[in-house]
Amino acid sequence: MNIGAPRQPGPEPRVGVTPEIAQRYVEDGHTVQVESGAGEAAGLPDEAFREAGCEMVGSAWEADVVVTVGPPGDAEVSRLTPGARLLGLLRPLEEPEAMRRLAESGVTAIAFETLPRTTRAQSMDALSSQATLAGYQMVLEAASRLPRIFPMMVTAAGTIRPATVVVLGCGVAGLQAIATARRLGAVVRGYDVRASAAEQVLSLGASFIEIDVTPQDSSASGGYARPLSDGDGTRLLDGLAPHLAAADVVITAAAIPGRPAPTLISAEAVSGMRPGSVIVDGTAERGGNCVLTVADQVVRAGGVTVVGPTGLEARAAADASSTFARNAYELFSYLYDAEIAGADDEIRTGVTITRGGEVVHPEVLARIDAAQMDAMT
Amino acid sequence: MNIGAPRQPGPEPRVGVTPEIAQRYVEDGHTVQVESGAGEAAGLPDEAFREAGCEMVGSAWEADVVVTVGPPGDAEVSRLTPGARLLGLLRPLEEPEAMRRLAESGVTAIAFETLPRTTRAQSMDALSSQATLAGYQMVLEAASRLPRIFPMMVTAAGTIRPATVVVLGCGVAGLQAIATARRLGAVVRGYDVRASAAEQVLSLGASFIEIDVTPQDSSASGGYARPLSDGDGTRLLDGLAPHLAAADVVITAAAIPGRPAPTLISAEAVSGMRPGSVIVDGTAERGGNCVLTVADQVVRAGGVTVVGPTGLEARAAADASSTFARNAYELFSYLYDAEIAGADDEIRTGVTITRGGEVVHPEVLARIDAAQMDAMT
Amino acid sequence: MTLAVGITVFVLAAFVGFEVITKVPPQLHTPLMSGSNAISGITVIGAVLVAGQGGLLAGILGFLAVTFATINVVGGFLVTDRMLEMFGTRRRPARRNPG
Amino acid sequence: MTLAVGITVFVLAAFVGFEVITKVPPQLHTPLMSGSNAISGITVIGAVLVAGQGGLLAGILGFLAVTFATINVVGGFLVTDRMLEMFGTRRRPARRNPG
Amino acid sequence: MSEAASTLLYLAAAALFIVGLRRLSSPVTARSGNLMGAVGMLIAIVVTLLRSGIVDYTLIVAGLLVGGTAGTILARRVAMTGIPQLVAAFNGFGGAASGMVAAAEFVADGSSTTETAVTITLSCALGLATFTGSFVAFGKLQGLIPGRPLLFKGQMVFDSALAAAVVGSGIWMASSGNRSALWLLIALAALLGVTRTLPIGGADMPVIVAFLNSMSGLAAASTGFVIGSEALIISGALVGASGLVLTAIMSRAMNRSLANVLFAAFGGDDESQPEGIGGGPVRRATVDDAAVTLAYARSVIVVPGYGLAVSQAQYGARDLTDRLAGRGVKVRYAIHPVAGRMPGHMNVLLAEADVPYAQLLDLDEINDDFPRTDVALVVGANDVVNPAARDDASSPIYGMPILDVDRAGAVIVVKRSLSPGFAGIDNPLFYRDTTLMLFSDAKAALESLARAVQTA
Amino acid sequence: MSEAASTLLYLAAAALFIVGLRRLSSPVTARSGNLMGAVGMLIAIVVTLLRSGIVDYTLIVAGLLVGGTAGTILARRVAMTGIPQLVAAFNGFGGAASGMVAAAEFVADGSSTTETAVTITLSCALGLATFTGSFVAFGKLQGLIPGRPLLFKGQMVFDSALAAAVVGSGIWMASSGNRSALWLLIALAALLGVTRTLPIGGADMPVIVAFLNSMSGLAAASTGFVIGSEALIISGALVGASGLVLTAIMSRAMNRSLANVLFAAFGGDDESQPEGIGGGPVRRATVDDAAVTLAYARSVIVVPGYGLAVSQAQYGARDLTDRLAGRGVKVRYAIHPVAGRMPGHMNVLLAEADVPYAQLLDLDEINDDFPRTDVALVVGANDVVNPAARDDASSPIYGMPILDVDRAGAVIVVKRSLSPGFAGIDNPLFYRDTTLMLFSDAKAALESLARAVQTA
Ligand SMILES: NC(=O)c1ccc[n+]([C@@H]2O[C@H](COP(=O)([O-])OP(=O)(O)OC[C@H]3O[C@@H](n4cnc5c(N)ncnc54)[C@H](OP(=O)(O)O)[C@@H]3O)[C@@H](O)[C@H]2O)c1
Ligand SMILES: NC(=O)c1ccc[n+]([C@@H]2O[C@H](COP(=O)([O-])OP(=O)(O)OC[C@H]3O[C@@H](n4cnc5c(N)ncnc54)[C@H](OP(=O)(O)O)[C@@H]3O)[C@@H](O)[C@H]2O)c1
Ligand SMILES: NC(=O)c1ccc[n+]([C@@H]2O[C@H](COP(=O)([O-])OP(=O)(O)OC[C@H]3O[C@@H](n4cnc5c(N)ncnc54)[C@H](O)[C@@H]3O)[C@@H](O)[C@H]2O)c1
Ligand SMILES: NC(=O)c1ccc[n+]([C@@H]2O[C@H](COP(=O)([O-])OP(=O)(O)OC[C@H]3O[C@@H](n4cnc5c(N)ncnc54)[C@H](O)[C@@H]3O)[C@@H](O)[C@H]2O)c1
Repeated sequence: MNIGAPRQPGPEPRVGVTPEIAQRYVEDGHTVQVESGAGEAAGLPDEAFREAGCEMVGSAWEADVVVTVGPPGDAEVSRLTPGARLLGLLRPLEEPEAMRRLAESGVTAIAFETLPRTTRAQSMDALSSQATLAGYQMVLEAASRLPRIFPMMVTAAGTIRPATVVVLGCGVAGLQAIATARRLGAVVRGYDVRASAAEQVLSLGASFIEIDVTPQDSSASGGYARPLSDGDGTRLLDGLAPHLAAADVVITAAAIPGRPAPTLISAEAVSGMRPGSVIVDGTAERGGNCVLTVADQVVRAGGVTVVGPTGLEARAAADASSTFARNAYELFSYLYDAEIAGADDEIRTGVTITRGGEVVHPEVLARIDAAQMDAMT
Repeated sequence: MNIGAPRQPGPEPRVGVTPEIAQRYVEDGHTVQVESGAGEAAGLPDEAFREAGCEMVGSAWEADVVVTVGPPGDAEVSRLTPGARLLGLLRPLEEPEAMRRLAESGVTAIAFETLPRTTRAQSMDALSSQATLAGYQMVLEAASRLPRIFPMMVTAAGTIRPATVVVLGCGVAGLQAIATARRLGAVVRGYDVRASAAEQVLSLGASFIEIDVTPQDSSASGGYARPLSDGDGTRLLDGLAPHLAAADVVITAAAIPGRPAPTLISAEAVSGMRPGSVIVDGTAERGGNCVLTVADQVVRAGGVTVVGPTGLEARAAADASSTFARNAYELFSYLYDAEIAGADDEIRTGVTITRGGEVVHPEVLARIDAAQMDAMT
Repeated sequence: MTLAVGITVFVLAAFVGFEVITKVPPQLHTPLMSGSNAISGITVIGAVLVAGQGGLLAGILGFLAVTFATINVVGGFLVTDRMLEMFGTRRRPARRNPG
Repeated sequence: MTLAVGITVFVLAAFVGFEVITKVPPQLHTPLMSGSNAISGITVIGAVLVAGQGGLLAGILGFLAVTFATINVVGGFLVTDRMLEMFGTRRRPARRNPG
Repeated sequence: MSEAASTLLYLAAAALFIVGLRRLSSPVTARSGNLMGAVGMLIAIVVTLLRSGIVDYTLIVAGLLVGGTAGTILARRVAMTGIPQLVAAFNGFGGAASGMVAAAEFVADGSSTTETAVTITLSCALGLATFTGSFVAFGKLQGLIPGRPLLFKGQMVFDSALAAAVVGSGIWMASSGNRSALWLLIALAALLGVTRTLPIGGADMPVIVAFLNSMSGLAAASTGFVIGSEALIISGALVGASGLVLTAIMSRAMNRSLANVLFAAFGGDDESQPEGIGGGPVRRATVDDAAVTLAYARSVIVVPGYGLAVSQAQYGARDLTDRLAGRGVKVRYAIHPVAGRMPGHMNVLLAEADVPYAQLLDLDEINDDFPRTDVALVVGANDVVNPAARDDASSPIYGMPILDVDRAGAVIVVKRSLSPGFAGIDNPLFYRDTTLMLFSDAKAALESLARAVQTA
Repeated sequence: MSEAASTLLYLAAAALFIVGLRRLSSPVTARSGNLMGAVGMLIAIVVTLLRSGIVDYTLIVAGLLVGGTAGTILARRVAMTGIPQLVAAFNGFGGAASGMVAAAEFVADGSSTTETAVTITLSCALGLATFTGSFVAFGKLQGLIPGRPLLFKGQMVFDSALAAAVVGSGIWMASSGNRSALWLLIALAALLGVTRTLPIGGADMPVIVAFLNSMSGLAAASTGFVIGSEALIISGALVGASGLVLTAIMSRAMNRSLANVLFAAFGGDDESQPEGIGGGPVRRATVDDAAVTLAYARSVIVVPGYGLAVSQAQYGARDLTDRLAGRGVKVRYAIHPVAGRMPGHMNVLLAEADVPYAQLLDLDEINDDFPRTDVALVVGANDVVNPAARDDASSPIYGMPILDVDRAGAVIVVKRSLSPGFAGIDNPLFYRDTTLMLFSDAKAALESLARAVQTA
């Protein structure tokens, strides 16, 4: 097949195929078309692609299989060939309408976001690989903004106490943030609604904040969390407040797939925090875990700095591209093999959003229906 | 005495007295005047100073003892009372002319830069305390700019190899950079001309780059390095180049007091580096260890990013202020006690630049003379 | 030898036996057992005395006893040695490895 | 008791003595020395026999021997106990300390 | 030879036994220790042959030749795997010999004093019970008799009655001097040896053989009293006592008490073997077993998993591998891409303990090395070493790459139980022949292993 | 009492001695071990008193009363610091008693057989040499005799001649049965005891006392042969052998061989004590000494310095403190602001080894705790614990705040030599009475300490 790696629209520096991975496609008997300059921002010059056996083209959106990172804009969708496969982080649950349009243009859309979180599927799990990098970057962001340093230091000019970092939402990103902050020497506490998160937080040498709320079956649902009831939500906010007041840095990464990020930090909680402290909200794109978060802006509330950086995973563009490309390769190969074998399984049904001109993913369909109901009433 | 902590001119966020230290001055029987808003940028509201027993004033430059962080501008100098003492990082060797002007205005200028580097004097050593913070910040700067992450990670999406960090100049800042980069998981190599630096680098778990240049008596001179001969300089450049080519991050902090920073990275060496790699030059203010460095600008050379951030120590303004204030307190108290005892010692002669209307520090005097010679010829 | 002296000797030897084996690594359990088993074949000297003193029934018993005890002694030491030999080839002198 | 048996007993007891002391921590060197010193006062039983058998010179020697040996025995055990007592108060039961 | 000289030479032999035994308990000196024992034995035999009182050498020489030849052949021929049963058999012969000497003494002289009566009874009873018991053990080890505990209802009562009957026949023999009493005594003791050994499980046989060894030593000592031989008393007491200590050490190594081993089949077995979903039997290792396996390996690969993180065992791991490396063992860590619960989980931990990067290898780099590796040490990992992912197409994790630890010479798995990992599926690795399970918290296990490796 | 009964009771006493001795070698059981020894002794004495053959109890009772009272008073009254010399004195009395018993036997019966002659000679020689040797040791320990080696030219020859003369007078005594020979023998042996002990240095006295103890045991055993008492033979052999082992252990703890201790004053002393700039003598510790000091402390403060960083000993430090904490010792780290070579150097290292922040205290927080701390363990630090900075106004670092480790109950300093630190000045701490110097690379030292603490 002909695999295409287009240059991403917007500020996205990542690319869906790296020279290393391109070589594997080629070894598997495919051809790879890379849009000229697609890898530049990730430190991958055209030269490297060419050496790996890729064809450098003016536009790669016309290929049989298009590996994109983020969702394509309208302009890009129009360049896709009907019958082509589009692989990427397509935001199917957030933008079900866009999926309908993809279906209409006859494209088979394959989204990483709806991959089941099984052991077998981990090598294809781009959410995890990118979240890992985001978690690391959140800590760098916080450390750069904090007017203090993270580690404890006993020096001739006095003792600098270690910074206290609170991490809310200990999924992949949160756990990596915990690990990174610990490495830098901070005292770290983590919180998550999932019961199994406690052990995971402890396994990184951090402590866990115990708050007595029982989420609605939150460990289930393919490894993703579920929302809390209203009462529990308030209790959670209240329970977290004293921990936030004692923190120098708060990093949030609590999310529920396909829904706005749960609110974990109220304006009052922020005003109770120490002057100089920093909140890095990793969920700004989904509305933020902190009510004051504004995506990509620095908000100052009292002495507290609240930032909601987006595109965190893209900062380490080289590593982000190489891990993403590897995930895409694994997913593509898996589906390709399954297709040849005529097999249909959990993974394939999970990731396939549109096929044969139709939206086929039940959850996306449900969202489209819900949106239509909303529009009608 | 009346101690004054003025608001700093320019973008300087640090302040020379913190509430904690103000309390000590007060306990010692002094009064402390703090300029309103002086601590704001370091997260120290006026309220906190007031609680610590300070008098909040509109201008603190008129006090008996003025604790400044950086050198005062002309406007500030004119506000100083004759006979007053001015304590701070005054850049006496870099700006001997300014010292002459301070002497003329009858101010006793006391500079941290010329403090002898003895064990006894360490609690007063503001260069060290600030360099420590700068070393930490250099690593954060590099990590944020690198399109890769520092630690090794074996993940389902491939193995991310650890970043290689080379630190040139392993004084206080360089050593702290080594420690911080190691904490983040990088593979770190250090280089310094001082022979004793090798053991120090190893003591932090990093490896040392051996290059056969013998600096002119470089361990002597009160703990500071001396320049290299020309031949050695070139040999050094050549010797470092292969190590730079293998690095993802280069952090430089090589300095010789009162002189421009030695050149350690040539343009060719930069062009030999990997695309995507980052050079953080901590000596931009003194001309930089890398020839491409431009202070406070991001220079891209090939795929390499060269940054020369200034004011690094000021980034952790809270910790920087508290350690600086502690150093200043220790120095002031030491001099005050010595004055009462009528004693004159190494520390006192070391730091006193001007006294009784004269420049008294021999090295500064020598520079003034040299400048006048230059001007005459 | 009086009984009291015999008991004295027995008790002292038992003390030695208790003390002599302190902390045996598990891989030596079998060889050690086998080796001490061979020593328990010391009864061969009693058997020799019995077999040598004449008399039919005693003679038969003595002959059997000598035979049995000798199997125990000879076989025991040999098989122990075989075990330890095998063990010796697996063990190399410990050398220091930096880092 | 024949000499040979005496030697047997001596050798076995010596083996026990060699084996019984394995690895003594240094703080027990003095108490152990003092305790075993008290045991060497066992010669008191010989002294008692000598002192009790009559005769002038033997009597004097015997009396002295009993006195000396008793000093060794009584003083030895008591002083050892004093040492160990002091040691005991310093030692508390080990308890687990988290972290 | 004078009485005194022979006594002293016997003493020299005994001294050689003592020193030999002591040397046998350390790997470095063991072989010379065995040799010293053999030399001691030679001295003892030669001295005996030279003693006055021997009227006829024929039977002696015949016995020595037959026994020596048989012993040599048996010891040479046996396969390595057959050694435990051979030791059991040898031991049985020794016990029988002691009993026979005592019996012959009775036949020749009768039981003159109470003392003689008691010691002859003891010798015969201990000797014959050892004889039959050892051969039951032999049968179990050789697979001739089923390894599982064989017992019948009321056996405890039966055995007690049997023991009482042995004592009774001893009293009868002493009081009457009747030979029939002797034969009865012998028969009953032999029967007791059988009934007391059959109920003991095959896995416990090594402990039982050690115990029977101790008994044959006591039989020899008792025979020493019968024939008035200090050499026998000393050597017998030595073997009796050291054998008992060894028995205790061995049962402790199995986490059992001696009483538990001897009577386990009767009382409730308080030790519950953890059962996996698959339910098969597993080979359970003690820390000492595992330590020796590691310490004497040429190369070891450590596979860390989530359990290592949970118990924060990274420092213990590093300590262990440092010490192994110090012994000259080649040590590496194999990092599986999804080990732990977040990407890079193992890296974070091992970096914390400053395990050198050079020792960390990822799956692709190390997987081919397992067949050339002596021991794979799996610490709190489960799914990532599950061969089902490779071999069993019906497994939900089929197709996931795994670390091929099962291809290493031996596998030691440290985890707390047989419960499954994240994927919730059973792991056939645990039930393999080459796998030793060390059930323990990872941190505790690694710390004890590090200590044990030091002294192994 | 029958002969057999008394023999068995003596055996019981000997068994109590054996078990008692064994228990004495572990801190936990030592006190009960001593008690067992005392009970054994009581049994032996009572059995002896009840034996036939005693015609007159007057002298016996008198001796027991006088000796018992004297022993009790001495043992009660002595100050703790006087115990070593008291033990030496007791030992001397024991040796003398053995010699006297043998002498009395000679006086009463003469030397009937070669055997008796040899054993009487041995008893007298060993007993009297022990007597005088012990009192010389007493004098040295008590400070009555100078502690330094006292010897004259040609002493080695003189001593050898003396020893030969002892043997000669023994032969004379045996052949002639002449009492004068006995007195000569005794006099010569007593003299030999003095001349062999005087040349040994005061610091080696504990080893010598242990050696003399072993000799008094042998004297008792030899007396046992003289009077035909198994109890004496067993107990004497026991003490003789265990005393010898103990002597060897003690000299090993001092890094010396026994021969080196005994003859060091004659040969060249091959052991060169490192000399500081100050040149004073230092107290040098072995790892075992240090480990015991730490293991039995209530509270320990670790002071890390640049040397810890240089040798990368942070993991060893943590391992050691973890194990100490596991034994219930309160452990903290005192971080001096300028320890190491860059601000926060120690923090970086200790964080790397994951030492809990709660255990790290800075100078201001911990300095007042040193007087309440049993042991301060200084690892590769020097300037930051130099009391000259506090006490000596002429010191270049005068006025720098230091960690007051010298105020702790004991200080253990781990460094490679007495060479100075960064500031280049000597450190009076090293020469203090309460300071033990453990000369070693920090990493090696901490790792061995961690191991040793485990078994202490
Ligand atoms: N790496 C990632 O990014 C990621 C993310 C999410 C999920 N996962 C999944 O997690 C799994 C990782 O595999 P794995 O082999 O590392 O772990 P695993 O399969 O979950 O097995 C861990 C084992 O550790 C044992 N354990 C737990 N606590 C222990 C303790 N204190 N001491 C000793 N053992 C302990 C448990 O057995 P006992 O209870 O018997 O002790 C368990 O069987 C994979 O299935 C992977 O897909 C990975
Ligand atoms: N913290 C800072 O910012 C900074 C910066 C520059 C200078 N300084 C100065 O550095 C000094 C720090 O004091 P400190 O007490 O930490 O260090 P120090 O006074 O320099 O003493 C360190 C000691 O460690 C020993 N050592 C070196 N390597 C060792 C090894 N492998 N194993 C065991 N011991 C070893 C050395 O003795 P041996 O050779 O006998 O082993 C030395 O005496 C102060 O004088 C301070 O002023 C500090
Ligand atoms: N293949 C796999 O097995 C696999 C791969 C990656 C992640 N996972 C697991 O999936 C889970 C989620 O990972 P993720 O990073 O994608 O999660 P995510 O980005 O969807 O959510 C981040 C975290 O937010 C938490 N959260 C949701 N609501 C919250 C609230 N109100 N308060 C606090 N926390 C809240 C969630 O529990 C989750 O841990 C984790 O258990 C992770 O280990 C499994
Ligand atoms: N009180 C004290 O004792 C004390 C306090 C702080 C620092 N120090 C010591 O002072 C020394 C310098 O510390 P600093 O941070 O102020 O130094 P600095 O900022 O003056 O210089 C930084 C480093 O650059 C190095 N350098 C100079 N020319 C070089 C070249 N051509 N190539 C490579 N490296 C070169 C110097 O050797 C020095 O280590 C260090 O030894 C430090 O440990 C001592």
